[in-house]
Amino acid sequence: MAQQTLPQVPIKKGEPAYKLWIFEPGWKGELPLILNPRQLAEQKRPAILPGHRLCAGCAAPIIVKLASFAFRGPTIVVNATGCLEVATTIFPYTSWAVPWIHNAFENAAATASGVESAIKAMKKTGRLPWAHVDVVVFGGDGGTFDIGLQSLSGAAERGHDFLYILYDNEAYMNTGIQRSGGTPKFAWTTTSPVGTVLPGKTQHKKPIADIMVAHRIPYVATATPAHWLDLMKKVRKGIEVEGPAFIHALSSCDRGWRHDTALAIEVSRRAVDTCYFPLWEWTPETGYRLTDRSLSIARNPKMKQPIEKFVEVQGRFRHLLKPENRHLLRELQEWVDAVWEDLLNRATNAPR
Amino acid sequence: MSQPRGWKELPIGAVPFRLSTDYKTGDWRALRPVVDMNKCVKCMLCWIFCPDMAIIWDGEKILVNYDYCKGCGICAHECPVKAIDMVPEPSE
Amino acid sequence: MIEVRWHGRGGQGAWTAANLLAMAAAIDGKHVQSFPAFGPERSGAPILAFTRISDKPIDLHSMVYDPDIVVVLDPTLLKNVKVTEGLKKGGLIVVNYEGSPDKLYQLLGIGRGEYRVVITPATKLALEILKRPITNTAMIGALLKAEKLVRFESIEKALYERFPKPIAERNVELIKKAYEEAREV
Amino acid sequence: MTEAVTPKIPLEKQKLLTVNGDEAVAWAAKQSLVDVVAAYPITPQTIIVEKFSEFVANGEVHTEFVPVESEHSAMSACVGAAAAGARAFTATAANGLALMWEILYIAASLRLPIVLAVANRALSAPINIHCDHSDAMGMRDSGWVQLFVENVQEAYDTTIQAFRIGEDERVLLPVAVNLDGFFLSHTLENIHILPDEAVHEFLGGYRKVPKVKVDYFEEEVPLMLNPARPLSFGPLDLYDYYFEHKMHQIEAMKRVPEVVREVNEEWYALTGRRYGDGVLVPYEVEDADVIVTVLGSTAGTVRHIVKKLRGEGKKVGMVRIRMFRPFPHKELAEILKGTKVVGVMDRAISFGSYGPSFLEINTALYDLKEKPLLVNYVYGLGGRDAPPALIEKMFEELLRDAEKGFVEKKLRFLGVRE
Repeated sequence: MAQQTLPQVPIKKGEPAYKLWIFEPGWKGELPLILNPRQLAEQKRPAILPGHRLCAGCAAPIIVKLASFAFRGPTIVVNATGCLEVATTIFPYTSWAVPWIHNAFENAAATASGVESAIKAMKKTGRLPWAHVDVVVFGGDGGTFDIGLQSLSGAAERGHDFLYILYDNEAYMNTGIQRSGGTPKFAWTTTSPVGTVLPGKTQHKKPIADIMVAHRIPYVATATPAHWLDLMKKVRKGIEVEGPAFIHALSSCDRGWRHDTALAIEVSRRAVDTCYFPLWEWTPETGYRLTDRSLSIARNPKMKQPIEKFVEVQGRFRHLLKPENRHLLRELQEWVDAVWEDLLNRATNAPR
Repeated sequence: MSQPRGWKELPIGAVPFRLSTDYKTGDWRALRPVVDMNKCVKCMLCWIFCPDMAIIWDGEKILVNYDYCKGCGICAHECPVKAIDMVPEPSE
Repeated sequence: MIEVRWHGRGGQGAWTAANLLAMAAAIDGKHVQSFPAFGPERSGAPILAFTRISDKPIDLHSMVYDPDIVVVLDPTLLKNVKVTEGLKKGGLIVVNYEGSPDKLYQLLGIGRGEYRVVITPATKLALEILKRPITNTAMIGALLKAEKLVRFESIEKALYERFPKPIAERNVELIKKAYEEAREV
Repeated sequence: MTEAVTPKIPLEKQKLLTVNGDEAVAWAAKQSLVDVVAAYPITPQTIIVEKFSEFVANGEVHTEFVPVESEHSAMSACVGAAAAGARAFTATAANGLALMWEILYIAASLRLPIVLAVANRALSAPINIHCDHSDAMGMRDSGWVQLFVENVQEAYDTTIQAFRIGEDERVLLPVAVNLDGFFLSHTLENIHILPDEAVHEFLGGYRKVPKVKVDYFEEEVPLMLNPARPLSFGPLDLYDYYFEHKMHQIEAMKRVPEVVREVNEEWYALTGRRYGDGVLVPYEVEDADVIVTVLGSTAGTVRHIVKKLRGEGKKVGMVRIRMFRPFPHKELAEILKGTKVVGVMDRAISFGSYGPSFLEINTALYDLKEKPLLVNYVYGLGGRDAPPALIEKMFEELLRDAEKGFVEKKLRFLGVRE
């Protein structure tokens, strides 16, 4: 087996810097979930390879990388059409170190249903040379909130065993920053421009994770790449549960959100600190449970930052900072507060 | 890079035949991260957050694989001890 | 080739009767076709079904326009449906009917001697045996009395293939009874 | 054509079933060791999935049945399943097929030998549940092999053959088996089916995936989603490679007829049944002045009339086009050359043009030195029946055209009220 195309990067300890994920037939066991950063760097290699052509500073590959650190063994990745798909497989190159399929825009969950069913059928007939093969889907907000919602809902209802990771960059970034069901209110996009009459998008973001909770699938969570340990733990849980799991991961886009390329992690942190994007998980047994930073904020409300902190670093919200638009910012704050309060009421681990 | 292959030499099903590690994105970079190992506390956050898998931990120190680093600056921004500087690419 | 047209109302089992006859003929080694006049049928609406039986492979894939036999599952249809339409000269009409033959000829709008007419009190027999007014299998009994299209054992076999045993048993009984009571008028 | 042989499985060893076309297809899928069936109900296809669901409910198959929420997802799931190395099957009709359209192209381009049964039905609007071929003609450019069957027996036979054809390494394309809605889907006929093991043997057991060579593995690797040898399916392909990939499909299509013929002959040796050479089914064409071409179940009615007219000494014949994609231009021209008039029956129309098979046959005949006259009969839209009398009228018209030696109206509508 030769992988001549993998560069030999000098590594003294552990594994080479880049490798294909090879699970020979008969491979047994379970890859450990490593949470110590040093050990992680020495032992784990991402399922996404360098040389991909996503923009500098894009959060999507960080989410994929972190998620793949939590894979437990043989895994097939399904990708909806979108930035991630387009930029990681520009023929003749692929950035995927694991088996990967892109079918179309609106059907990632249906495609995953087929992959998962094939795995089951082959297992049943003794043709699957592994104890389990996991199926993980990556879809953007367009492919999840909008055009792909039907196929996602159908697959969730049918109970296929896969983890769907939504990387939500809050607009159709692949086609050039058009508004989606995931775009927040007042955000500028090319189809919700800030004009003399309209202040950007005029509708709020669709509560996609709550919609998935309403399906009462085994596991739903939110995550950001900034809260990387939280994200990895959630991915592992999502893979481990039997049946569909859904993770809504906020994925900043420096071009669409109009911020410096260095701020992908910073802006994700601010999204959580302002409670614009609270971190939680839900299972039918435990209900909503706040996690990581959001749990800390619930316990110590003083930590909660005003929405300006999230808005001020992003050009898409620039107009909200103008004095004449203070009322819009206030409206956004009220919306964030209301959603957060609602979540606090539902969260079983929030202080009463 | 050689001539693109003719159709008879391509695998069927349109599966890519090369890994993207053959495609060097390092020339997209305007600023390059430079790691000061004297300041580095080896927390690995740069390795964890690098979107281009361009940070390498060789067991002792942090290296940057400039073949792929696009110079986004996330590593420098996230470094808790400011051990990474973004410096202009030398123009040769 | 023999072509049979079945007249019934949605829910009375005309298509099932057409199928059972075809199944039995197939068991006898014949070539068969059976199909409904395709429409979004609803219970109660008048419907048609067809059976073709032949010693040779059947090429035709169109509906039946000039049948050799028509079978009428429900006498109330006679008022509104011209069941003799296209029926070949000297063809056979099998009707679920217990009134006077003269009245029947009048309802059919035909003269004596134009066609063979066979009747059986299918509704009465179905109510007796099945406790429901499902007349399709009874009409198969009457049809067999008039024309030996298939062997009785084959119909029996088809019934057992198609239905659970208790239902098949009662229908076999019904077919026998309807066969006995059928008469040419 | 080969000499008549005693089939490996003689008729008495084949089980007699009296089933409709949909059930016949379900039986074929059941015996074909299908791993994944993903389907959505639509008349007149529904009986296929209902029947198959019974097989699943009774544990008679190992198949994973995926009751998807739309036809789009049905084809999407089949793509996922086939890419994962499974044998996948689905069925649909009309609007459902139209909804699948986007993914049909993807299935073909990724070279996934999915089998799709289409119970042909008219497209809306107005909504109509009955037979015509406008649904199938909508997918003719999608890269699928398209076979049209004449009767219920052939629906069974062809569904099994479709897996063999699609999975053949020379082909590796998805295959659509078209059966006329209601005229076949809902019509009970006597058929003979093979023992399960004979079908398994004919198909070579479970699906086997082909191998491909990529630079990053030294050896050839299975073309599937394989954790042991990862490949990526469905990349972004720009102007530098897309055209080359289309050449793969173009070349694969060229190899289809030989495979269809081989499978047809092999099936004949096994069962005693074959359909012409598998591609075209001619009847009484040798010295015919008038030949009619036709797809699907109407062929039976046409043959019935050809027999009758031949009995009256009229020189008429017919060719049933069993394989519409790839279209057998040369072979058809070979049959049609020397005849006076060709009547092309189309149960579909390309609005603003002619019927789809007329366009093909026009192309096929262009290179002949002496071209027959050509008439297009569009008939049977929305399930309008084509009774023997109507077919006979068509032949009479064509015989008159043959006598006159010219054609006044090239596009004619058969059975429509003026």
